[in-house]
Parts: sequence; C-alpha cells; structure tokens
Amino acid sequence: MNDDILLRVEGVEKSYPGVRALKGITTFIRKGEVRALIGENGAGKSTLIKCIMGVETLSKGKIEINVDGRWCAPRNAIDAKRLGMYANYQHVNIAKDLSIAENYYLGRWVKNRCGVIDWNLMNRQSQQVIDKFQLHVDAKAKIRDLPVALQAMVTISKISVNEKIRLVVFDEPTALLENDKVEILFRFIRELKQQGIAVIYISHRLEEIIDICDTVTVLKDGAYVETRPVCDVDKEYLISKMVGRPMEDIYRISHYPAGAGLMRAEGISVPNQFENMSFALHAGEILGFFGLVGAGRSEVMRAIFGVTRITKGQVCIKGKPVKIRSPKDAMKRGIGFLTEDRRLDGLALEQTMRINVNMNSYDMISKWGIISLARENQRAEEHRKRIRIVTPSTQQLVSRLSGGNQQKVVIAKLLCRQPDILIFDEPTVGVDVGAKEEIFQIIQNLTRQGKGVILISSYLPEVMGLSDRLVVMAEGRVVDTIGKERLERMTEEDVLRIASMTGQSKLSTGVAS
Amino acid sequence: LAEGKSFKIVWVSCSTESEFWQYQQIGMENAVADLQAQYGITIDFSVAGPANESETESYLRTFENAVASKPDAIISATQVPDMTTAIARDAMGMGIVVNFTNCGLEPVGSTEYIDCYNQFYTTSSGDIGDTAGKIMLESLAKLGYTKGTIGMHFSNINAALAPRMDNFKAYVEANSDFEVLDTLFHANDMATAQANAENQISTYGENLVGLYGANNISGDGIALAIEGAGIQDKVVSIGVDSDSLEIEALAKGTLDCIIVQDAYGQGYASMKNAVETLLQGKNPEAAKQVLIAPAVVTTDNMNTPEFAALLDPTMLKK
Amino acid sequence: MTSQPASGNQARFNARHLLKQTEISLLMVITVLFLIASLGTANFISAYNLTNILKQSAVIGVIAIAQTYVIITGGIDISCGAVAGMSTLMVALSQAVWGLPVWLSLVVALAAGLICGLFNAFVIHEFNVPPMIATLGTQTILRGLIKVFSNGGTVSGINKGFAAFATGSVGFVPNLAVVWLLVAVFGALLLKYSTFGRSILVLGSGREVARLSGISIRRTNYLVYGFAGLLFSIAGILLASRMNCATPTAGMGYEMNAIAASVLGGASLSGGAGSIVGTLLGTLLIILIDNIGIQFGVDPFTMEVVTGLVIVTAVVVDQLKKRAK
Amino acid sequence: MTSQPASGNQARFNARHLLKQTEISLLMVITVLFLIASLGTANFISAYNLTNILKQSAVIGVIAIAQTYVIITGGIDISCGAVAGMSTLMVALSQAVWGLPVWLSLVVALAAGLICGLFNAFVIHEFNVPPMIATLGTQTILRGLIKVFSNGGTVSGINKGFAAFATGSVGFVPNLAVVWLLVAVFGALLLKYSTFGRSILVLGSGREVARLSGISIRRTNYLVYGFAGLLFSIAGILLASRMNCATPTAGMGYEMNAIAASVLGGASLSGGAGSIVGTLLGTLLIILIDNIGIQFGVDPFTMEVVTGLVIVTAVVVDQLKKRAK
Ligand SMILES: Nc1ncnc2c1ncn2[C@@H]1O[C@H](COP(=O)(O)OP(=O)(O)OP(=O)(O)O)[C@@H](O)[C@H]1O
Ligand SMILES: Nc1ncnc2c1ncn2[C@@H]1O[C@H](COP(=O)(O)OP(=O)(O)OP(=O)(O)O)[C@@H](O)[C@H]1O
Ligand SMILES: [Mg+2]
Ligand SMILES: [Mg+2]
Repeated sequence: MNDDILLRVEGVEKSYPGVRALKGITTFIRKGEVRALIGENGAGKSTLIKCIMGVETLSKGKIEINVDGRWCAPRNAIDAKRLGMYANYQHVNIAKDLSIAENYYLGRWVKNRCGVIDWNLMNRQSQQVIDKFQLHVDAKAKIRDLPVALQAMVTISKISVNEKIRLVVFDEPTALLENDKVEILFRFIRELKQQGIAVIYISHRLEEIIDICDTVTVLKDGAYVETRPVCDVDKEYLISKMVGRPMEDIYRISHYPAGAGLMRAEGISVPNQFENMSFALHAGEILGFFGLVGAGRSEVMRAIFGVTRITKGQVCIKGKPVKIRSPKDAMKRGIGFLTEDRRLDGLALEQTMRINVNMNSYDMISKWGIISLARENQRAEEHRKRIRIVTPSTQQLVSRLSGGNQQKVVIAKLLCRQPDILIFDEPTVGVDVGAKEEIFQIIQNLTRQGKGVILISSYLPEVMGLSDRLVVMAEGRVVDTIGKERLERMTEEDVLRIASMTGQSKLSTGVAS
Repeated sequence: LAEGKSFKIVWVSCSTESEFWQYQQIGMENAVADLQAQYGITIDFSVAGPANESETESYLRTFENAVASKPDAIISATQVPDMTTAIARDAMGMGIVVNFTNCGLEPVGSTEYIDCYNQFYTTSSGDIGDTAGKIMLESLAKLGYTKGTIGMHFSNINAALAPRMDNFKAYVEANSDFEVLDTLFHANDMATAQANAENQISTYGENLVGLYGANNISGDGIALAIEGAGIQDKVVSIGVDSDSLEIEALAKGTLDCIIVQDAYGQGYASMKNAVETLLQGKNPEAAKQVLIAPAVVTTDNMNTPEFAALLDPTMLKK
Repeated sequence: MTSQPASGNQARFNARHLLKQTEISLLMVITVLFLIASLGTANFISAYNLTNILKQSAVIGVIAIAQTYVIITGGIDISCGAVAGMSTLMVALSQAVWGLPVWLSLVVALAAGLICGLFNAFVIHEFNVPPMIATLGTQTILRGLIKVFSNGGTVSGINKGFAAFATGSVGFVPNLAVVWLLVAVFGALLLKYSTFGRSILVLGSGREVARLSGISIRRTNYLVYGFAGLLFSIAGILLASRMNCATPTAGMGYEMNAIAASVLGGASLSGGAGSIVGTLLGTLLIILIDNIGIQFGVDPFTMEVVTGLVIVTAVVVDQLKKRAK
Repeated sequence: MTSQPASGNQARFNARHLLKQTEISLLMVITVLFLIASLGTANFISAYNLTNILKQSAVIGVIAIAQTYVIITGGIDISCGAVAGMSTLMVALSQAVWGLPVWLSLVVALAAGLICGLFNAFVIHEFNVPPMIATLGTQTILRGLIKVFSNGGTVSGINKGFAAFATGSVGFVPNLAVVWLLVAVFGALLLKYSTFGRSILVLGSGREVARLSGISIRRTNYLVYGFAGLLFSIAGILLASRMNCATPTAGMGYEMNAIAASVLGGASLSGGAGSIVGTLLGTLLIILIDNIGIQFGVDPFTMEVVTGLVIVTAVVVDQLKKRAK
C-alpha cells in the first residue's frame, strides 16, 4: 500500500524573519497523482514548493521522496534534479540572455563524442519539443525577445526534455496563458500522470483544479486545512475553505451607463506590432480586450502610454488630440497603466513596499521636491488594509512578498495616482479569489466615479464577465468589437473563434467607435 | 653625554616602491647603525609613504600622520613643495627636526622657506639634464652622427624634476642640429616604458639616434626596446639613476651610460645631520643647502668599486 | 529588522532603525581599530591626530558621497578623481594665473565640475554608453586636458587666505571636515526626503520600472551625474586649499578609494542600494588604516597587505553578522 | 529575426552570424585608424611596427580575456594586474634567486596565479563579498606581498633562453602574440562549447536561475576565478619574458585597460554577455591608439585627450549602429 507513496511531507515548518510562512504541514502524495495546492495569497504554497525542492531549508519537519524504495531528501536544486524532481516556479525563472534551446538544457548540456557541447543536436531536439508544444518559435531565439506568455511556455515545456522524472511541480503555470496553451499544458500533465509521475499543481483558477487534479490540499495562513479528492468538492466549497466565507459570483459587479468619451484611438499603428487600431473608451465604462498570445494588446497599450512611439494615427483624450511622448506624459494626462510583467517593469523588487506603492506619484505627496514621509507611509498603510496586502510591514522588501501580494502592490501603485483612464493588463495574475473580488470591487468603484477602465485579460470568464464592451484582437488588428448584449449571448468558444479567425475576420467586423 | 638617549625618526618617502628612494633609505639605515655605535644612542627608525610618486595627497597625509606620531626627526623628499611647506613649518614649530633629501622645498639658493626645514642635501636636476646632454652629444659625435632625432622618456610629469628634461633638450638643441622629441611618460610601468621606446624606434627608424631615459624605469624600457630591435650599436642610450636591470644593460651595452645621483650618500648625510642636530641642539652644517654632484657611469668604469657601489648601494647595506 | 511591523513614527528613532546593519558592522570594525590604536600607541588619541584623521577624510569623503549617488543608480563614475583634479587646477589657474578673486575661482571650478558631470550624462544617456566606459573616457580626456592647461607642471601661487581655509577649524573640527560633514548631511537628507533621491533608488532598481513609473530617465541621469560633478569639484576645491597648489596628478587614483568607501558602506554596484552614513564610515575606515599603520610604525609594504586584509575583513564581518541573523 | 523559423544550419556561416554587431563596429573603428595611420605616416606599415603592436597587445590581451570571463558572470577582477605582477615575480625569483629550472618556474608562477584566483573565489563565494571589494582587497594584499618578497626592488637575472622567448617569433607573428591568440581561440571555444563556458553565462544571466537549474554556483565561481587567475599568471609569465626581470610595479594599472577592452568588446558589467573576439579587438584598439599617437608625433598630453575620445567614440559608433537597425 505504502509503495505507491511518492512524497511525504511531515510536520514542515518554515520561518522567515518576522514571518511564519509554514506552520506544520503534513501530507502524502502518490505516484501518478495530480495534487492541487490552493490557498490565499501568502498562504505558503510557493514556500512549501521551495521546501519540497530543497531550495529553501526547513525550520522543522522533514520532506522525503521515494526513489525506487529508498527515501531521499534533496538538499538543493542539483539534488532535486538528480532525484527526478522538477519545478516550474511562480516567477518565470529563465536565463534571459540565452536561447530557448540552451534553456531547455540548462545545467545538463548535451556533449558529443569529443566532449564538447553539441549545439546541432540540442537545437534539433529543442525544436522538436517546441513543435510538440506548438510554440511556433525558433529554438535559437533569445528568451529576452519573447513575450512573457511564451517565456512561461518555455519553462513549462522545458520539463519534458528531462529523462527520469518522478515529481513535477507547477506553481501558477496558467496565470499568463490563454486557453489553447492551457490545453497544451493539460495534455502534458495527463501524459505525466500516465507515466506514474506525480504532479503538484498550484493555481488560483479553481475550475482548472476541478478539471485536471485528483486531490486538493487547502492551506490557510501557512497552516494545513485539509486534503480531499476533487470529486468530493465543488468550487464554492473550496472558496469557503480558502477564504473562510462563502462567495457569490465574483464577476457580478454593478455597471454604469457610459458617459462622455474619455479617450479615442484613431487608426494608430506601430510598425511590426499593430496596425490601424481604432477604439474608444467612455467614462464609467469597462472596455475589455481579448486576443491570443502575441495579438498585440499589450503593445497597443504600451504605445498609448508613451513607451513606444506611435507612427500613424492619433490618440484623443477628452476630445483633444494629444501627443504622448513618454509614460510621464501619459501620467500627466491622467492615464494609469498596470503592466503585465510586474517583475520586469512594474516593481522595484529590492525596494520596500512603501516605496513601490508611492513610486509613480511622489509629485502628489511632495512640495519643492521634498517628500512627506508621513503621507508616504500613510498611503502605503491605507492600501495595505484596503486590498489586504499580506506583509509584516510596509518596510518589507517587495521581493519577499508572495506573488499575489506583489501583484496587489502594483495595483496599489496604480491607484495611488488616481488616474482617470486606467489600463489594467492582466491585473489578476496570481491573485487569489478573495482578492480578485476586491479588485473587481475597486474597478466598480472607479467606474462609478466616472473613470474609464481598459481591462486586458487572457482569462475569458474574466473579460467576458466584467466588460461592458469587448475588443477582440488578432495579429495586431481589431477583429471585432462586441457590445454588452451580444456579449451576454456568446459563449467562451464563440469569442475564441473570433480571436483565432484572423483570415475571415476582416469581412465580418468594422471598427469600434 | 649622549649615551642612552633614544630618538624616533621617520623617513617619509615620496615613493616606497621606487629603488632610488630605497637606496636613500639604505643610506639612512647605515647611518642609523653607525650613529648608534658611535654615540651609544638608540634610534627608532621607521618608514612611511605612498607607493607611487604621483600619489601626492597620500604623501601629504603620510607626512601629517608622521607629525602626529610626534617623532624627534622627519626626513623626507617632496614632489610638491607648495603643499609640503605648511606641514613642514608646523613640524619645525613642534620641535621636530625636518631634513629634506634630493627633493626639497626650494631650489638651492632660494631662502623663502628656510625656516621650514633644518637641512637639505640634493643633486641639481638641471645638472643631470646638462650632463646627459653633454654626454649624448659626445657619444653621437663618436658614432659620426650630425643629424637625427632623440627621444626622451620619463615617469610622470613633475615640476621639481622637469629640468632633467628641459635642460637636456636645451643643451642638445643649443649645441647641435639634433631634434629632441616631446617626453613620453609611462607612469613607472616598465612595459609601457618599453612600448613607448619601441613605438619611437618604429616611427623614426634610422633617424632615431639617441634615447634618454630620465629615471631608472625609463632606462630599463629603453634598454629592453633597443635589445629587442638589435640596434645597440646604432643608437646612443642614456639612463638616469640605477637599478639591477640597468646595470645589466650597461654591462651588455644596451645602455651606454647612466647618470647617477648619489642616493645612498644623500640619505646617509640626511640621517647623520638629523641625529647630530638633535644631539647638539643645533645644525652642525654651515650651509642649509648642500649640493652633491651626479656621477657619469659607463660600461668602462662601472666595475670600479666606487662606481659599482654608486650603481648598486645594496652592496653597502649593513 | 525590516520585517517588524512599523509601530508608527515613534519607532523611527531608535538606534536599530537609525543605522542599518552594514553601518553597525563598519562602526564595530572602526571601534576595534580605534581601541587597538589608542591602547597601543602614545599619540593616537591626541587632538592633533584626531583632527588629522578628519581633515584627511574630507576630500575622499566628499567624492565617495557623490560616488554613492551614482552607484545607487546602477552607474559608476571613474572620472571622479580627474574631475576633482580639474577643479583643483581651475582654482589654481583662476587665482594664480588669471588673477580672479577667490569667489570667482570657486565658481569657475564648480562650473568645470558641473560641465564634466553633464558631459558624462550626455555620453551615457544619449548614446547609451556603459557608465564605466563613458567615465573612463572622460577621465582620460580630463587627465590630458589638465596637463595641456597646466603645461604638465605644478601651478602654485594660490591665494593665502584660501589656502589657510584648509588649516583652520571650527572648534575642534577642521574646516575641511566641516564641509565634508555638511555635504554628508545634505546628501543623506536629499536621499531620504527628496523625490530626486527616490528617483535614483528606483532607477537603480530597474530602468524599465522607473520609466513606466513616470520617472524621466534622462532627467535623472543628468541630475545625478551633474550633481556628482558638482560634489567632485567641491572635493577638488578642498584639495586645492589643502595642497596649496595644483599638480597634474591631483586626484589620481581616488576612484578606487571612493568606490571602495561606497561599497564598504553598503552600496551595491548593481544599483538600488547605498547609504551616505555607510559611505562616511567607509571613508573613515580607509583613512584610519593608513593613520594607524604610521602610528605603529608598520613598514609600508606590510601595511599594504594589512590594508587589503582589513578591507576584506570589514565586509566579511558584515556578511557573517547578516548570516547569523 | 528571432521569430523567423530556423532556416537550417547553413545560415550559421555568414559574416553576420560569425561576428556580432559590436565586433563589426570595433573592426570598423580599427580599420579607419589603420587607414589613417598607413596613409599619414611613413613607418606605420612596417613589419617591425606591426609585430610591435601584436607584441604589445599580448599581455593586456590575455588579461582582458580572463577579465571577460569574470565579467560574464557579473563579477569583476580588480586584482588582475597584481596577480600578473605576482607571477612575474615568481618567475624571476624562481629562476634568479631559487635557481629553479625554467619549467619549474612556470609551474610556480601558474600555481601562484591559481591560488590567488581561488582565494578571490573563496572570499567572494563563501562570505558573499562583492567581487569588486574582494579583488580590490586581494590586489592590495598582493601588491604588498610582492614588495615584501622582492624587497621592493627589481629582480633580474632571468634565464636568457626564457627572456629570448619574448623577442622570438613564429613567421611574422611574435611568440607573445602566438600565446595570446592561442589563449583567445581556446577561450572562445571554451565559452561556446563547454559546460563551464555555458555555466558562467547562466550565472551571469541570473544567480537564481543558475541555482534553480541545478548549476553549482560555488563550483562555477571557483572555476571562473581560478581560471582567470591562471590566465593572469600566463600574462605575468609573458611579462617576465618581455621585461627580462620583475619590477614591484609590474602589471600595475592593467585592470582599467583590461576591463575597458572587455567592455569595448561587448561585455556587459551586469553580466550575461561578453565576447572573446570582441575583447581581442578591444585590446588591439587600445594598444593601437598609443602606437598611432607616437607615429604621428602627437604630444603626449594631447594624446591622452585623443585616447579618451577614441574609446568613447568606439562605443558611441556601436550604439548608433545598433539604433539605426
Ligand atoms: N524570502 C522571504 N523572506 C521573507 N518572507 C517571505 C519570503 N518568501 C516568502 N515570504 C513570506 O512567506 C509567506 C508565504 O509566501 P508564499 O510565497 O509561499 O505564498 P503563496 O501561497 O505562494 O502566495 P501567492 O498565491 O501569492 O503566490 C508570505 O507571507 C511571504 O511574505
Ligand atoms: N510566437 C512568437 N514568437 C516571437 N514573438 C512573438 C510571438 N508571439 C508574439 N510575439 C511578439 O509579441 C508581440 C505582441 O505581444 P503582446 O504581449 O503585445 O501580445 P498580447 O496580445 O498582449 O498577448 P499576451 O499579453 O497574451 O502575451 C509582438 O510584437 C510579437 O512580435
Ligand atoms: Mg506563490
Ligand atoms: Mg500582453
């Protein structure tokens, strides 16, 4: 009976200065089992994973893996790899200066007979993996040049390059992926399961868990709550266990009648990124944007925000044409932008939460260039309470916060500036259900105040559930703009079909206005 | 009556890693030994200073720190007189005997800062330049040259030592038709000194008839370049101040002549004077500034005991 | 330490918050050296020697503060010593050769420093040249220019009153040190309380983050290198007063000491971290080692070995303490 | 370009793939200088002068290659010149004072370099000391030790045959340059085709990535600093042969030139990027400037100004070309 137990976690505790991240976790995972790990932001999921993989040392307890009958504990990443344990960490951990092929073989480069690295072989085999995962890129492409979603797929597909695998961990792999990539991932997980490999799967998207996992473990505030077979539970049950209270449909927010035009894009283009984009945003409106990876949604918003230069067309704000040359310009004109890659361009990781929250709005709390530290602190505290950022203090370095809490910091930063036009690019990446609800409430409040919200999300239920209108993009163009009534009649499949229907799409739709 | 007294004396060098200043130090150390034996006193002698001559502020700092450690006497050599006068005056005011060797606060003959030091032994930089110029012309004449180009090499730009270059150039140009090039500097890095000389050799080819290196590293670099190019019979090479590589070069003939200051003698005299001033309560020397002439050492005379010691004072080390 | 809940503003004023870990470690190392020297030598604890140490720290100290600012942005300024040297020369030339009044000579020197700093920013920002190379270039150019302007010689003839500044003092504190400490206090406050200070911290943590947070990278770069240039030239002015002349080698090799002082004090060469108090202590440590060596009469070669060991030890102590936590 | 499908292996062998952007820019700058010098002066294009340039590049060249390795990991090695100097001294002492045969003197020198390198790695890795400070410490310690061992004087009396190595040549290529080029070829291949070479690239791209990919950071650190130490000591050996003696200042100030050569050649001080071919060209550029200056008889002060300008220009050209793309 015990032979098929692959991993045992017994009484595991882990403390960081000022934080007890794990408070006595005990659980067993069997071969071929797909185990979900859920909990609120900061519950300790990622920490548990790092302990299992041996990259963080335990404060107490033990974790062992069954290696053909022997119980072993990895002491570091090298050990873990030797024991056949692989992890896909929450923060895309990938060498950005190197090629995809090389990242696949990181640390275990293939050598030819002469003992030198066999680039031909590596590139060839990598290309096969890339093709299997349908990524449509060259194995020699540098990671730095890829969109984040694709980078995430590279780290996922990387696991399949290994030979002896016993345990695979996915820490929020789908946060940045849209449906077809999620399907590819699920197929991969089933494949692993069939080979008797155990999988630990962390996600804040509960329907995914019900879809792919066998059992689910709930953590709360670093403590173990329970483990149950997935067939015994439903979404509502899990939410109540995680959050400690039942929750209604989180996408149900009040909508307000669209007011005056806030911003209008008129045929804007950036070469090689997108072409002839037109859309309008009104006060009190949530304008959703959907598209597949690389559809160019983020690129459009970056251009509007002054990160890249628009070469054709123009942007009007409140009816007046404006030239936005830099993000600073954009902010002055009342635009706020929450970027999709928080680690790259959203957060100063090695600075305190307090600085990060205030980072883009020091001009609002300073006079003659002198900052009011009291107000700085007060604002940080305010947001910490308002969107429940789990941190021992506002002086904590952001790099030490859990993923979801980092995301909340970026949102707090955006709100601090009180912009009229808010662009949210994947705002709920890695955020737990409870916090998602709060973010949606915030968005509702914003629209009630007559602000305009642009919401980009690769998660269809979210964009479809929240948007007043939905712009669907493909290959750098608008393929359709769907109004509220039409949207309510559509299924996810319908929207997906539009997004991938690049060929015919131009016939069926005009331009949003 | 001097018996049993003890003195603390600090040598504030302007470059501890230079052999020239180390030779001075040997002179001082020998003097310490002799004086201790002679008067039955004990001398606590210590050395301080920056590694390189270009570190002028570090030199000043060392001088200040030396004064702060309240010794009985300080012997020093300064590359920047302007900066040193105030601290030297302070030291004298605190009753510390301050002697300068080789590089002092003012040229011989000037008395503006006469209150800032006790005694100064030196060799005139101008004399060195003149002597080198004279030898250069004589040697070129021997080889039958009447026209050509002469290169000058030195470590760092330095006001006090500039006459070594200026006088050489002036002498040569006043007394002949040879062209003297601008000085090339190498910051006392031998490889750079060598590269500089090599580059001159390749630039001027046959036209290059003389090379003058105004300190030992310059002489080393010149000798190495000449050896590499195999032109020791075609080019007159003169160095200033010695080190072991230069001595070797002189023996080989890759250097024709070295103008040598009596570093050992200056160091010895400075120490002796400092101790005697302390013992007698006044400076025994009649003149506060004493000139010691440079010597000309060639392949022919280098092995006489007198010149051998001049070239390599380590032989004298007790 | 950082993870304690902030119990409001009162908590800000206890020692553990006032000094960061690295600063405490440095203070420890310095105290140990101090004790050794005061017990082991007769004249270390004398008013003359203590003022000496302060006086000697001033020039490097001011440069190191500016260097810390640059390092926080993730840059580095190799030209610091040369800029200081150029300012020293400008003071000397203005006073001795061009016959300008003292105040004007200072203006000339400061202008020279500012221009050099802005030139650095120009090359770094407009052409995206790595700061290390840009400032190395500037250093080389300046060293050449200094020799061209001074004809390679010492420029003396500095105004007596101006030169006397370096030997004067306010109470026990030498004038030079007063300037240094004023710059430090100003620098620390600017870093902590100004939007400029925050901008450089954020810039150092990530260019993209800074840009998307509406911080103008151009503006911040020009400001920080310009500000550094100004401080370098203040150091140069102090140096002119201290040396009572300008030598073509003035300020040479200061970059290493200044960078070392910064990094000892907790600055990270990859940007985003640095402390003025730490830099102050780092400077003091470097100067102290030399002073103590001479007090003990250690021979200069051995002294170099010891200096290297002390510098490494200071950082090792810090790291071990951090680890022990 | 990256999103193009791979058009197979044939594409690998055209110039645009063989040389990176930066290398092409450098090559352009060097070619321009070459043309100017050959047209403007009589003796630039002479066998003697060209061999000269190669010979003079060798020592800095080897150091710069090692430096590039270190820089790729995101580190820096300030001790390079001092390690070379120590090896030079070891060669001289072994041959002249301890009477060892030449081969043994080389072993001693290499061992010294290796030990210094491992010491750097030890301090950097075990105590988490920033490489800049650790190697600055090592530099200071070594400079002191060198003077202690050599009594601060020149050590001559090197084996004649060994000294003759530096003046000999293989065909037109001086021996020194042969060693340099061999090291470069070896270095370039190692970087591209060995797990060691790839590990340092990964480490430079991010410590966390390296750690989580199961690359031993300890091992890589010891390997890279040890390897660099070995190369520095090869440079030191070349220097001993070239100078026919050991001076206490041998190798001093080389760090700036070596780092500049690396960065000119495309290495990024934040790690993760660097090229051996680029470093080679960077070295050549630096040496060339001096040579050409003397060929034209430019006065040495102006020459310094020009050197600075050329260094900055080289990078600016590169950046402008990249932008134009
Ligand atoms: N290096 C660290 N130093 C200090 N505290 C840390 C560190 N890493 C994690 N923590 C804390 O440990 C707790 C658990 O974090 P963890 O990352 O495991 O959460 P999580 O469950 O993965 O959350 P999320 O869903 O947001 O990713 C959090 O409170 C976090 O702030
Ligand atoms: N498969 C791919 N390979 C290489 N580059 C790609 C690929 N897909 C997209 N890109 C690049 O990404 C850019 C568009 O990505 P962007 O992030 O704007 O899309 P998006 O619609 O926001 O998608 P998402 O946010 O879901 O990643 C384009 O410039 C394109 O060159
Ligand atoms: Mg997590
Ligand atoms: Mg996007």
